[in-house]
Amino acid sequence: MTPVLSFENVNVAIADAPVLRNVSFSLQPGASAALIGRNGAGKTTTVRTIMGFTKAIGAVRLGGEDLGPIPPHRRPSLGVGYAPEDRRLFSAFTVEENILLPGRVAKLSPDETRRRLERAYSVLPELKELARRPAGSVSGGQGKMVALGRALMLGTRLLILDEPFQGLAPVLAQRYAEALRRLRSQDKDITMLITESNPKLLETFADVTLTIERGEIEGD
Amino acid sequence: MSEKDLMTRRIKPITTAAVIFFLVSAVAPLFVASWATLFALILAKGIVVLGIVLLLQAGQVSFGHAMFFAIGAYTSAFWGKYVGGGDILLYLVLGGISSTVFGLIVGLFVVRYREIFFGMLNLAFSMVLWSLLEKMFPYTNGADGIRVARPGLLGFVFTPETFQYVILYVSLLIAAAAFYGVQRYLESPLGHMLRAIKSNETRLEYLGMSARRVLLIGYVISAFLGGIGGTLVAIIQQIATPEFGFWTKSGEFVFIAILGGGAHAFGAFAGAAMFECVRFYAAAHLADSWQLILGVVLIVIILYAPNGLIGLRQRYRQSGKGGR
Amino acid sequence: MNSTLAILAVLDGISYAALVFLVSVGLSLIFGVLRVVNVAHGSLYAFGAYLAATFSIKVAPLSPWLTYPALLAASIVIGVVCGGFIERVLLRPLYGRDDVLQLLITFAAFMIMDNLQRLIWGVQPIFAAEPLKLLPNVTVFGVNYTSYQVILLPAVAVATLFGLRYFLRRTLAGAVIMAVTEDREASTSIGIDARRVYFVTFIIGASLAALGGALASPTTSLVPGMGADMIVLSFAVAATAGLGQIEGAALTALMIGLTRAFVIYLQPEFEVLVPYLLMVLVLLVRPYGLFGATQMRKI
Amino acid sequence: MQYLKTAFAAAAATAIFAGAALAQGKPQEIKIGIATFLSGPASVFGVPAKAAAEMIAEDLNKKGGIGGVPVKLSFIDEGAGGEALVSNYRRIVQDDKVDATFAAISSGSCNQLVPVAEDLKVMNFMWDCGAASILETKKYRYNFRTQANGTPEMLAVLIYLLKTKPDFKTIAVVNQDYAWGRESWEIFSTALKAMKPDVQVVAELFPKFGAPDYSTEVSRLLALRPDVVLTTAWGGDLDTLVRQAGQRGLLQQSTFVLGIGESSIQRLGKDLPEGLIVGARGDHWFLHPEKKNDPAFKAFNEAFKAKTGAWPIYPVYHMAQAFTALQTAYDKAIKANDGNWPTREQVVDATAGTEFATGFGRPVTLRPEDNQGLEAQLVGVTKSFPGYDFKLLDNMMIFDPKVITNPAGVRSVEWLKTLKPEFAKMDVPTFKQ
Repeated sequence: MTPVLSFENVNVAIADAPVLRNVSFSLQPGASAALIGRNGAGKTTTVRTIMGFTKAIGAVRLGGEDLGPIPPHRRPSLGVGYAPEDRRLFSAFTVEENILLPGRVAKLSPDETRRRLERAYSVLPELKELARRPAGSVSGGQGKMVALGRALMLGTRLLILDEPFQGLAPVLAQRYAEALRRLRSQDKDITMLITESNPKLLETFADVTLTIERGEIEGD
Repeated sequence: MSEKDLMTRRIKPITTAAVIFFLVSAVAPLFVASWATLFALILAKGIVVLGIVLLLQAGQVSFGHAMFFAIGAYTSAFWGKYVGGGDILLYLVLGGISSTVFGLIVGLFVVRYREIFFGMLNLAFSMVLWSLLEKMFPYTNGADGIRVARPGLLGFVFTPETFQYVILYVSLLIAAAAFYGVQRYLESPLGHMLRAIKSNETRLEYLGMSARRVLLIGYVISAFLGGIGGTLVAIIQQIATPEFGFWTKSGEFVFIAILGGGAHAFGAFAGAAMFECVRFYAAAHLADSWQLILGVVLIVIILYAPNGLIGLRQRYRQSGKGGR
Repeated sequence: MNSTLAILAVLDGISYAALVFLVSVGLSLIFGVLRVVNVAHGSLYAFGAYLAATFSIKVAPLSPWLTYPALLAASIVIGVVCGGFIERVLLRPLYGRDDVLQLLITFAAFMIMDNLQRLIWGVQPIFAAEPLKLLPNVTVFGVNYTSYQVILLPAVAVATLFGLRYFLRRTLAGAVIMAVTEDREASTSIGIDARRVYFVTFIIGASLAALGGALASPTTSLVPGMGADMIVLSFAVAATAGLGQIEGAALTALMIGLTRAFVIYLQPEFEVLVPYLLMVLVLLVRPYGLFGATQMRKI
Repeated sequence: MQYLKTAFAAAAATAIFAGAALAQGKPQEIKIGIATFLSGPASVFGVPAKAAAEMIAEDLNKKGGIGGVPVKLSFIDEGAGGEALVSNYRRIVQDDKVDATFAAISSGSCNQLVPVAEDLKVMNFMWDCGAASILETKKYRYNFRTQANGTPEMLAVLIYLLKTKPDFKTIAVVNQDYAWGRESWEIFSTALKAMKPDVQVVAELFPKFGAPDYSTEVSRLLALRPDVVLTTAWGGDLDTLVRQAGQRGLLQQSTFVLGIGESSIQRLGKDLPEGLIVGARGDHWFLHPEKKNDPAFKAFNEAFKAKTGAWPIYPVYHMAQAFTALQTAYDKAIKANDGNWPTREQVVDATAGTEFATGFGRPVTLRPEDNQGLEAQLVGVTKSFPGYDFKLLDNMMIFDPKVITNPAGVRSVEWLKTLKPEFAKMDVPTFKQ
């Protein structure tokens, strides 16, 4: 089967310093992958490379298609949802507007948009109460949920969550993990790539673990 | 190869170029009389731009640096108007002191900010100074400025013919000293810390250095250079006008720094020479299009030689070696 | 100063503020999205004014009312042609490079445009007051005002403010611009083409500058060098408000316009000083401007 | 020091060679360097003056030039900014070795260039700048002013006002904020205080040079209702002020005095109402009452109109004065030198005290004591006449420069303070259009 995501000998350097060295791995459809590594090991660079925010040498493929020639802003509409580490919500809009915006930009039909919003709410029911709140006013933990909801709007094939548990209170972390399980139970085919510095946290959830150290990845 | 070796290898030819440049400024005007003033102006402006280049090392761009230029110029002008008499050396000392003091006062405020906010606050200060120079007509003579009578040097009085060479060689001496001084400063630990503000300010703070203090030192030096340059230009031109402190003048200094290449102290002089020559000859031959020509030159440099004139040389060398 | 004079000063302040707002809001919008201080903004203002005058002198003999659409047409032409050119050809190759290069290239554009303006329209002052003369005067406490200046200009400014607000808050294109303003990378990661947004925003900002010039053209002589003063003034307004702050720019323009008018009545010597003194004082206390958000500081 | 000596020797040698060459015989051409505004707001004066210079030089060369030698012009832009102006001035003098310079329009440029000319020992005509102070504070050898200065210009306008509107009680001033605006008001107000001390000054407004908007100033004046409003603004600034004031009825409410408004009359066209008092910085008017039927004057005006599309304005005539002064001085020097070509110094000697006449107005004398030009002043009031789509001047008075110029050696302001109310009652001929 064609992997959803594959890296083939990917090298990334930032300001002449190598950050990713010869990284190769692949994820099958429906995989729940954990990318584990210390701070500065290259986790965020890996996911940013998928989104097209770095200059990479080597091939990154989505469903067999080389992402190289595809400009960053076209990648989400291929079914990639991305929740960055520090939430990065648009504070000028409400929570619901934040979630809807990717769909509006991708010009989804109203029916499709509604379906995807429902899906986000069913995975993250607490967002329904927050819908009308300005995104700038929600707490850090709620913000993580909103960022996940926003990623779900276009993330139908691949969902990338960068350090979702970072800085979450234990209760919220648990709720977040529950949301991920709900998503997994609803959608068997979606592929998830979650970065985390603490290997323990994702032990029970992830079926694939990739360990990254000094820019090199060892699969399992 | 360590970074340091690379640096010295890169710097050496440029230092040679600088020495050649200073020699040419010393000799060429002996053959073409009007070059005396032209080169004096180039050197004086180069001194100001040296200050801009210095701040560029810290990644900061001042869009109000003409204020120190104006302060230097007006110090001489006020002295001539209210005290009378004057000597090149005295003017330089006074201009240096006043711009340093102002640099310290303004610096205390602006070093708290970075990037666009740093530039903006500098601009705001300089525009206040400019409005005051324009509006305080009874004291500053408004837009027409104040004449600066031709001063002597150490008690000697010169004829106009001799004076243009006197001021040329004074400018040359100061320019060479300023160039050497700034080079030394940039190679010193303080200079390295200044660069660290651009690359990694937080790390600097981890090392227990106050980034603000490091920047303040650089800022005051740069203000001092601006004041000295302004004093020289006022003496050369025999006038100080509010235009010296207008935002377009500040823009011009940054323009020259980028034109020359902000990465090296010599860029200041290379840029000033290029700028003044283009303006001088464009104004001579195409009196109504000199701005257009300068603008196009700048665009070409920015788009195709991002490291300025100095960078051009390196680019040529790199392509010559065929490596990347 | 009695209350009559105070009211007169308010009227003068408002009409001045209206023009200043139009120009500075464009500058602010461009900075908000592209993070570029567009020094050529003043030249776009001047070009807008000159082209508007050219157009309205052409159409006035047909019907003087045609001069109004002529003003609008001129601003759009300048915005699209000059603004589009500056963004596409000059700025685009520089994204991701040092900020100062972007600023300097607009400085170069400013020098070129200043020169071109002289070559195209000459040096003699141009005056095209047709639109101003069409509207009647209004009398306040025995003092005549042109309704163009005390009614039309403020009305256009208010309409622009609310139009922009509506556009940015209620339309997809506006939402996209807002998103890029706030976070370029996050916008890209939800599928927004930031470059297109840059292009469109620059054209909108440039058109607003040109509109300011076009609307000013009936009230003033068009002379070489008119752009250089406008750019610092509008920059002072935008920076005092906080770069990227639209409503803030409106309030600051109003504040500067009113202060200036009162200063002319009371202490005319300090007229030029007002905006810059205000700018220094505000920036010393609030470097991100009166309405600027503190999170704009780069991490 | 060695360099210095060499430099000095080189300069001296060049000077000797140049001098020798001149003494030997006629040069190929007389080179004239002209500083004028080609950019910036003051190019409204500079560009027409440049056109005039080219026209005059062409005409002069057609007639054989000066003393049989053709003239060659080079221009430098006053608008290029301080350093560029001075370095280009030095270039044309030191490298191109021009024989004489005409510099400049703005008093600021004159302040910069006059000492340079004196240093470089090149004859310079201040052909248009009007600040009185330059020649009052120092005696120059090489610098001459080939026209009047601000003192007679303002005094003429004031006396015209006192003669035609003797009863006004209040006055306000709106001048551009730079040396000319300030100085002209100082001259005007000092003389006013001396000759009519009961007048109250209700507002002194000095908007920024190049200000795009005078709405607030206009409002304030509408509220203050002064009997007279004086402005010595020019160019785009004056146009804007007059139009904004006209639109809102201020021109109808107060008597406006446009100190140097002659240069804006054609541009303002229908926007300029009747009854405004207009000064001309000299006796300059393309329908000069004493010259309008003179064929040479008419031919010059027609030719200028054909070349530029507008009738000449005062800077054009000022440019003509500089050329005539130069020609007169050369002719005088050649004569004094027994028909041989004179040295530069001989020309400078001959220039002092010269009287010359362009034929476009009354003759001008260069006063030998301070090289100040004595030039008649024309002031009139605007009025519509058929056949012109702009206003013409009517009830023109032409003032004798010897009466209204301060004596040499006395500073303007000191002299103006000594004037008595009777001074304004002097006899001045009045001309209808």
